Amino acid sequence: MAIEMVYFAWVREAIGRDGETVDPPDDVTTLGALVDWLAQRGDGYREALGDPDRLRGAVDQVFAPFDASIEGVKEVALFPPVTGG
Amino acid sequence: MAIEMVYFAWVREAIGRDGETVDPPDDVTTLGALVDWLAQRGDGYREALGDPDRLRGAVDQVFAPFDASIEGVKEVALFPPVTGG
Amino acid sequence: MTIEIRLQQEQFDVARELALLEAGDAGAVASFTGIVRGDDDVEALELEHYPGMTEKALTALAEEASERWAVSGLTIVHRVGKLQKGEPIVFVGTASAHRADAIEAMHFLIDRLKTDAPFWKREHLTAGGARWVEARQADEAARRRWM
Amino acid sequence: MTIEIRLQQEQFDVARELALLEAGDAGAVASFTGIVRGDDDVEALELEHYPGMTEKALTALAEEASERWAVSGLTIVHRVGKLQKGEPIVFVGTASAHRADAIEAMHFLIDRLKTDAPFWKREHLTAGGARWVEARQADEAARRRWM
Repeated sequence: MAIEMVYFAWVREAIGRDGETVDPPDDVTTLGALVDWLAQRGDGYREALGDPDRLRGAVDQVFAPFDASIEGVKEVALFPPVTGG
Repeated sequence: MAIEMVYFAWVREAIGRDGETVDPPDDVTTLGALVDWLAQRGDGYREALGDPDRLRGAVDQVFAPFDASIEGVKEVALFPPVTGG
Repeated sequence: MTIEIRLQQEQFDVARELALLEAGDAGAVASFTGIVRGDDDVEALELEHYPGMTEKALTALAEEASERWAVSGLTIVHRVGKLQKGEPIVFVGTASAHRADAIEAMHFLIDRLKTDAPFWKREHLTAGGARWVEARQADEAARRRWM
Repeated sequence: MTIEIRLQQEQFDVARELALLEAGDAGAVASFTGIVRGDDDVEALELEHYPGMTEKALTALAEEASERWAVSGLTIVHRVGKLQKGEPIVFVGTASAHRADAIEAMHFLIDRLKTDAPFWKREHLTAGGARWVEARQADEAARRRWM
């Protein structure tokens, strides 16, 4: 199942791109599992995604915890805690 | 001891003037006693001052309860509960 | 710390009041504007006040707010005299480095102004005549929140 | 009930936003304006956001506020892109027949906007380079007040 990934702030900078299409294996069914799977891709990914405490996510443009299901979703975003306002 | 009285809103309207100088007897030592003494002056005063629940006061331009002393004060104001803002 | 307190008959300019508060490098500016409302039978509002005491009472509230919250600017503008429906009647603005201080100080000021400043409203009726506005129990309850 | 939500790079006009809220015969208008601050070593601020999600997140907050408080108007304007120190960055305004509803809905919106809308701030330094602003524990604590 193809998922559109989007990255923001220093997550985007560490990975070196603002998004990509990924196709995780079938046993990757939650946001947290997706993060772990992506973190294995190499240095930039590990730096961006290695510390879940500093990481937040959204599934189909709604904030989601790491145990949220990603089955059937189209877009997943990863980013630092927000700092707007 | 002469006291400058000032009246506002419907207290002023009922009494028919916005202020006056009064000289209460020596045993009138509190704001409440002053109100009672003034209320005996006639119809307009009784209408304005007869119901303490609807009346508020200030002594020398500071809100004051009816048991506040008026000994040595210069200005006493009587008015309805405030409705600004 | 800048405290600005004004009583005036003429309309005030909210944008100008806010610009003054924003100019202080505060980070957070909160404001409240009260606007003349009234039932359909009301044509205009008249504000009576206690000259001499009013500014003192407002200054005392502003000083209490500046002791309770970390604010760098406080503005209170209150109109007096005859006002038409839809016109602004009161403006309270605060500036602070912290948004909670700005918002709470503003909330305190408008709540306490309702119960602790000598203003009286009279409604002029479309059918002629006028009536004094009654004080509201809810305002007294709001006041107690800050005790 | 009017909800106005905008993301924009250009400066906004607080007076215009307030005038729109005041025009609704609401009686009470509350507002918050956030202004770009920064330590002496900061030259400018840059706001990144999540196009597509940001307006949805702000709309969800506005709808929650309109369910919890009796408001007749809600406005949120948030700037994105590069901003200079002293410039306004965010405006939240509310209109209501009741001042407590206007003030609390405004306070809720700015608190929740800080934690529940996808914006990220980067500080451009006078000495060159830039750093991402860290999220504040105090913002998370402020969020819990509304749970």
